[in-house]
Amino acid sequence: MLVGRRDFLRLTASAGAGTAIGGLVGLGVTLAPAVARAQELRIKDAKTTPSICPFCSVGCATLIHTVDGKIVNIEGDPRSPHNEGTLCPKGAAIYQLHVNPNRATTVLHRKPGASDWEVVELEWAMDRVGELIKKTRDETFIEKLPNGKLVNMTPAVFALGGATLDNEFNHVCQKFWRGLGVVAIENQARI
Amino acid sequence: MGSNMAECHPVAFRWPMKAKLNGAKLVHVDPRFTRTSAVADLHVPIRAGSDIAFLGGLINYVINSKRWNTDPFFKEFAVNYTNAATIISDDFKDTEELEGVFSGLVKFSEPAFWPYNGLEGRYDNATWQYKRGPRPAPARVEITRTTAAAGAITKDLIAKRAGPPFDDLVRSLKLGPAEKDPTLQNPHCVFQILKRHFARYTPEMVEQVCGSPKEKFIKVAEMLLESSGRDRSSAFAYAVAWTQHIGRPGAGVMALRGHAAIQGSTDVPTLYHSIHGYMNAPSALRPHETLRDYMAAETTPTSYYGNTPKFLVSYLKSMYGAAATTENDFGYDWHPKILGDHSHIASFAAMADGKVKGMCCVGQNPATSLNGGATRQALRQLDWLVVKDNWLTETATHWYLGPEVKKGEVKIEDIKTEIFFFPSTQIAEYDGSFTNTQRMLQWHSYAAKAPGDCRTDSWFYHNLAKRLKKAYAGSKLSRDQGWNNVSWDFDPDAGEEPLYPGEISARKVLREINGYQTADPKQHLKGFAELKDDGSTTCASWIYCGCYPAWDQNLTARREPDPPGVPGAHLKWGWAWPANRRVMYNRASADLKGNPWSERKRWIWWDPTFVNPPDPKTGKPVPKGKWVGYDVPDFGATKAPDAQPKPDGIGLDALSGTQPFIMRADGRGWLFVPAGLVDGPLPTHYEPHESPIQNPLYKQQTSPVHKVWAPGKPYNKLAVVGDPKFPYVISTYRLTEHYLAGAMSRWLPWLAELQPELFIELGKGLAQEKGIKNLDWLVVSSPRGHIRAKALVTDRIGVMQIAGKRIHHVGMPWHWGWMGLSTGDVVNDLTAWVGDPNVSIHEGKAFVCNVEKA
Amino acid sequence: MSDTFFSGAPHWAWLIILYFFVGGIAGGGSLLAAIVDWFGAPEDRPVARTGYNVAAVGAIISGALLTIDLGRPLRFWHMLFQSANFPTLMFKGWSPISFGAWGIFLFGLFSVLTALGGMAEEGRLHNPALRAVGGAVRGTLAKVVGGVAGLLGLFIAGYTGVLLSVTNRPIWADGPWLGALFLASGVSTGAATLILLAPGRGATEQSLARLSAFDTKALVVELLVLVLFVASLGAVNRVWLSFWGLVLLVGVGFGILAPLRMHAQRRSLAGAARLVLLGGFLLRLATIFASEGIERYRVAAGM
Amino acid sequence: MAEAMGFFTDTTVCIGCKACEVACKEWNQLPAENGGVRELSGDSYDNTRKLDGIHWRHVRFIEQFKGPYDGRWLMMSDVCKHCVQAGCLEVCPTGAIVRTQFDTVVIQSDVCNGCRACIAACPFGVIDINPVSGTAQKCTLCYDRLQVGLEPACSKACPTDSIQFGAIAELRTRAEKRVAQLKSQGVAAELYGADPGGPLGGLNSFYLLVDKPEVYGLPRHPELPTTNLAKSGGLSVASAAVLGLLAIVGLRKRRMDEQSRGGGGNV
Repeated sequence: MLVGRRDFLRLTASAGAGTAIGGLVGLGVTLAPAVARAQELRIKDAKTTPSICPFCSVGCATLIHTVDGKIVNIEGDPRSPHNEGTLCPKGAAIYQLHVNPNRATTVLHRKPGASDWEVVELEWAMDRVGELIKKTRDETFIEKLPNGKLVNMTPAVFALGGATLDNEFNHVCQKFWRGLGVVAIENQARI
Repeated sequence: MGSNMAECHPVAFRWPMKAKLNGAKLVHVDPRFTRTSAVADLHVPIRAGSDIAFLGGLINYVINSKRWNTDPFFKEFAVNYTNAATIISDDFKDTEELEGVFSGLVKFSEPAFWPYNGLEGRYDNATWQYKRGPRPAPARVEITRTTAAAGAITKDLIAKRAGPPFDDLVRSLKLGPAEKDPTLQNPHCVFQILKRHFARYTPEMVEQVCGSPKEKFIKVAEMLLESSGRDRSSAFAYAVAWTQHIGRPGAGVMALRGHAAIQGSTDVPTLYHSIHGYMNAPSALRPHETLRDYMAAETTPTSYYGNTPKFLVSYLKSMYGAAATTENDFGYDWHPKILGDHSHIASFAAMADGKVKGMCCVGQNPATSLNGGATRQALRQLDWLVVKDNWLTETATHWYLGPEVKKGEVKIEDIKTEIFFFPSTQIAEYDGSFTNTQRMLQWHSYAAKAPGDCRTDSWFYHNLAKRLKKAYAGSKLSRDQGWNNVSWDFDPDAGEEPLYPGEISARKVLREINGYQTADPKQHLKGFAELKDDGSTTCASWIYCGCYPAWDQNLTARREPDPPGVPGAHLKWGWAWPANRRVMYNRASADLKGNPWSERKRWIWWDPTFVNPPDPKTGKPVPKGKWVGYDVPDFGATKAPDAQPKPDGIGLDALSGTQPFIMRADGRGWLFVPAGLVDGPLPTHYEPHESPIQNPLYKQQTSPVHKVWAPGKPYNKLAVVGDPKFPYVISTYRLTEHYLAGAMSRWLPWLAELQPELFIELGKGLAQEKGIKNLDWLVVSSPRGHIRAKALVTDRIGVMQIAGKRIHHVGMPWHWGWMGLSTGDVVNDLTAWVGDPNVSIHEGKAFVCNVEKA
Repeated sequence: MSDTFFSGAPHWAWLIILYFFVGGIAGGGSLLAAIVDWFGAPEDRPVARTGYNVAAVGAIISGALLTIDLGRPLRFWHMLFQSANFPTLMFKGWSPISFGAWGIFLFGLFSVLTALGGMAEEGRLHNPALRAVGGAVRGTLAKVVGGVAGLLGLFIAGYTGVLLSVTNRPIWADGPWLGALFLASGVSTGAATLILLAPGRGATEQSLARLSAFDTKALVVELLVLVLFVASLGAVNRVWLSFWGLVLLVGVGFGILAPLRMHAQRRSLAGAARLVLLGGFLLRLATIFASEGIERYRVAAGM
Repeated sequence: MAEAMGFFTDTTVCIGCKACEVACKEWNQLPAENGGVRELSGDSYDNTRKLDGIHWRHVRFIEQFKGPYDGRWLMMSDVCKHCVQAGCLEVCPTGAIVRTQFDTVVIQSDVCNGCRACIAACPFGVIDINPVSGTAQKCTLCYDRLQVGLEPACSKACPTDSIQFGAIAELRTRAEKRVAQLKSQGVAAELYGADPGGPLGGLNSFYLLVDKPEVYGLPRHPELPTTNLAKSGGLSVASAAVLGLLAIVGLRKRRMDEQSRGGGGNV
């Protein structure tokens, strides 16, 4: 019945005026259903990796499709009891977090007072940051307060960030700083 | 309420919308008519900063309603599962008696060694305590002075360096039984105090304070009453800091938190005030001198927190490994103590004074955060700054693109900070787990390689740790011993390939968080019940214990939903702390006898016929009966509803079978909070620091203990009450299309085009008064600064009648900065360094401003 | 409000306007050339030859304009053949753009043949291949080919308006007169073009006078149809309250009324013809852009 | 042919989150306009404004207020209607636009040559040129996903199930139930495009609206463009006849006396 309704003759008849001009025919052309030549499914041979949306705290599950190690698609995981495959606009845009020409990919360094960045080696920058942490810690460490309380800490280093990152990062981060005696460790939870 | 769930958590809002299709009523109380209001059954406008008045009004309305006073359900729940019947100390004075403050208010003097607490006053909560009978005689404590007053026994145990085990120390902390009046008639019982406290929160007063029309307020109260009862429930979605469910399915207060791992970063605390599993960070301001001092001060003997010594010792073992021994109190002295408030704002206030010299900022963008001008001024004082992020953020570029530099107020060469930028990996480029707002840990797996020098953020600290271990190796200085003894073993084991050169094994980190038998790290702990206080267990986070119950069993990676049609706690999807429970305090979903309050709302219940296997440890038979249902019971699994507390019991043994709130000292929900909150035992309406009106409820204008950091500093100026220069109330907020400070959304073309520019929403009335047309450029100012934004003129926000004054309300989304595809001024340049004393959360959602055409 | 206001603009702009204008001239020129060829006097032969040349050049320009205007010009042939099924023809008798493509193609073919015939007759073809083709088109065959070109010209002049009508766009689809209007305008501008160009090919004063007299009639028809067109738009006419309404007025004033007055006063034929061309152009300009400029979200916003 | 598939969009549960817009772009790899660098439109929260070649989904925001906080905010996710009688498909001169086995209407980008006739033919303003491909584009109802049994990207992403995908017959039943529920609550809800006897033979993407279609930017009586063909063509032929006759009369071979008067008669 559906096919019949969409039959071309019926179509033009319901369109009314169409048939009024003689010869309104198509050479080899009909409006009947056909299988279109569509582009190949992008994720046909993709590997699927389970992941989680990195934006808000709902914890929507996602599926990442990769072909030859390149991300081709990210969409909601329909199995998830939280999101059942749905996503919000940010979640739907996770792909562009990864595949994006604006991404920063090099290490930058600005000398004190300089007016420009310099691109530097990753290992050099790590060494330098390590030196600076040690210098500041050694210069500001407090073993005991004037009132004699043992505190073994330095208030002079501030570590910020963690709420957008993994539990594992948070553990490593707080263990690192607390191990060194740094207590000013904060993340987005308070702001 | 106060939350814009549809916009900020659209996917979570899927469920309220489904409930709505099933007949649930949705009420939205908000200063703006938002996308949440658009689908709500009722929107009630409210002035930003007046929520407590509204909620207080609801409490007053409900407890004086006929229904509440006649339906026994309410009384049964309140008398038994909350502290409504508990009697409070005779010395307690309420705000009713002291014109808006509670008894115990004392002046606070900033200590010279860390004057960044932002406080002028603080409460001594001694008068807020329960009235108690005599302290029980400690049965098994072998000490001589059995007649000692409360506290002395503990001191003695501390002096004797008693334990481990620390059970005696914990037992010695037990207080006498709290007095109760189940009839709720005693004038000193919580219920009567509550009733008096909220009596002045009438619908008329709500209208005065909140600007919410009285009829709409009453409608909300009636709707709330209608959907209360044995088979009904109500939920408050509220953007507060702590997740808490009230034990019944579909009920409770729901925190809607902002970030993917914000719960995780609170549990695994990259927060100054706590160490793993919500233990307070050892502090110079508290009696935390020694391990036992800390235990005495922080252990609640009659709740699950009676196990605090086990949590703490297992945590210290995770910090210092083999070096943590009984002899050195498990390295407690090495652990740093906080000096006071080192929270976000306090740290920037200290930084502005030159007290903080170096900063590592990983995945956060403070340059657009609270009081942006002051924050950037503070950043410019740093000796060194590391920014690690996926994008060049405002924090990374403030020194050459910040508004002060652009305007020429600050010269680049005068900024002496050495600055680093490290690029980061994105979610699909590494392994790890997030803990969502429901406390559920979910694993995400590596799928693709990150480009260039992008490394994980864990990689960053892991490789710094290796460098600093090397740098301090061999140091004999006492202050370096803590660091030298920190255990650091996160390199992948043989057979596991690192994702990047030098990358950690995220699984190994989670294993340390979960915990294991110290003697054999391959023997994982299956749950926190296995924790010991003698160092034989190593576990960073007692609340996460059980997420990795065996070497090869990462339960956070599970993705097995319940089949369709099952009420479904989906216990095999991910893993929720504690112990994979999905609804906390779920004992409260059943009545005193252990039966569900109603069949419709059943969740767990007592099955008296259940045949238990014998105790696996002792081999003794266990009596019949077990808590069963859809969830993991948050209660002793075989503890019968009629079980009585053991006289000398500690921990759960000190609670009966009808005390569901097992983390509270009395096992009950607290309507009156004797300890834990520093600004009063009952919610009380105070005006925001910057307010257009005098507090209509009390003589006390603002909370007497609220925080103002950097008071009097030129970069944190504050408006006076009713300041004519700043006549409008402003709230800042988020949009669905962007993410927080914008680093993760303003660079994404698909999101940038959806909300391309900053705007200010203002009412048609105000626009008319000021001759403002839609899309006009406006200047918005506060005492801290002024910014430009385009006008979005709408009736979705507007004028309110507050305490007899006509007050315009405006609103601005705060996602913008100068970087990215979608740019705009920094809205937080308007906000102040003012906050609450409990958790130091800012007041950036309710302050005052002026609006002029540009 | 007309339902047409919810549709989207196809961005038919300058190239298409030029095409409609040039196509109209070519079609009109071709028609007049064929009529002169068939019914006219022998001394009108230069007019006919001019007309065929105008038609041929116009057809080529038209085809070029249409092709350049395509989003993917190299796929112009997809309108004639089924790309996936070459060489099966692609033809939809109910779609003006489909049969129009065929029309333009055939019109180009026939008008170029006729023009070559005329040029061969004048001895102006030097390329041997072209001379051979042109030489073949003579006598009765030339007349037949020219006649077909004339009929196709009539089609080309008019179908563009029908094409606009067979859409869901404001103005275009709001009344049925656009085909007739463009046809009249095509014929009038075609005549005007011949008046301007034919003298160069040796046309006589009398030929031009007759052309001019016919142009007057065409203009009158055009004006009449324009009035009917505007009347048929009804409430949609409010869209003329814009710059393009002014353009239309200018077009009518200078392109129809002024030439009519000049004809009545027997003033410069060439001057009137130039104004007719201007008018024809402005008519298309105003019709296309007045519709193209309507942004649909303004409608939803009630603006 | 397989069963007719399509969308039912219940605008009363739309929260205007625009997940559908982004999910569509992600799956179909459509660019943002001007790389995402744009200006605020000032039209409520709608900054993409319309459906076009790179916006195959569009969420419309309609503010209806009588005064501060007094009114409603309607939202609707719009998309190609996949008309049962599709104007675009009718006029397409290249055969690029086809009806698929799912009764959806798809533009084959490798056939389209960018003539843009379909843009003007669509009564809903759905189609436009994608500047990247140079061809006309619109929603394909994720034809590639449908062929392997996957749900279209937009309806899959929709957090509140405002966009529902399924067999048209089943969707209609569901939609009628929802209308009945809303009507019982006193909401003036109506379906748009669900009637197979209605305009264009029904729409395979139909909507539940609570106001007049125009309010949502939808034509009340959408028509096929070819409705105008006969009349417009007929009048053209008639005027061609008139002008042809006038030309034959005016330009025919005449008697010498007429010629000598020079210029012929002005009629």
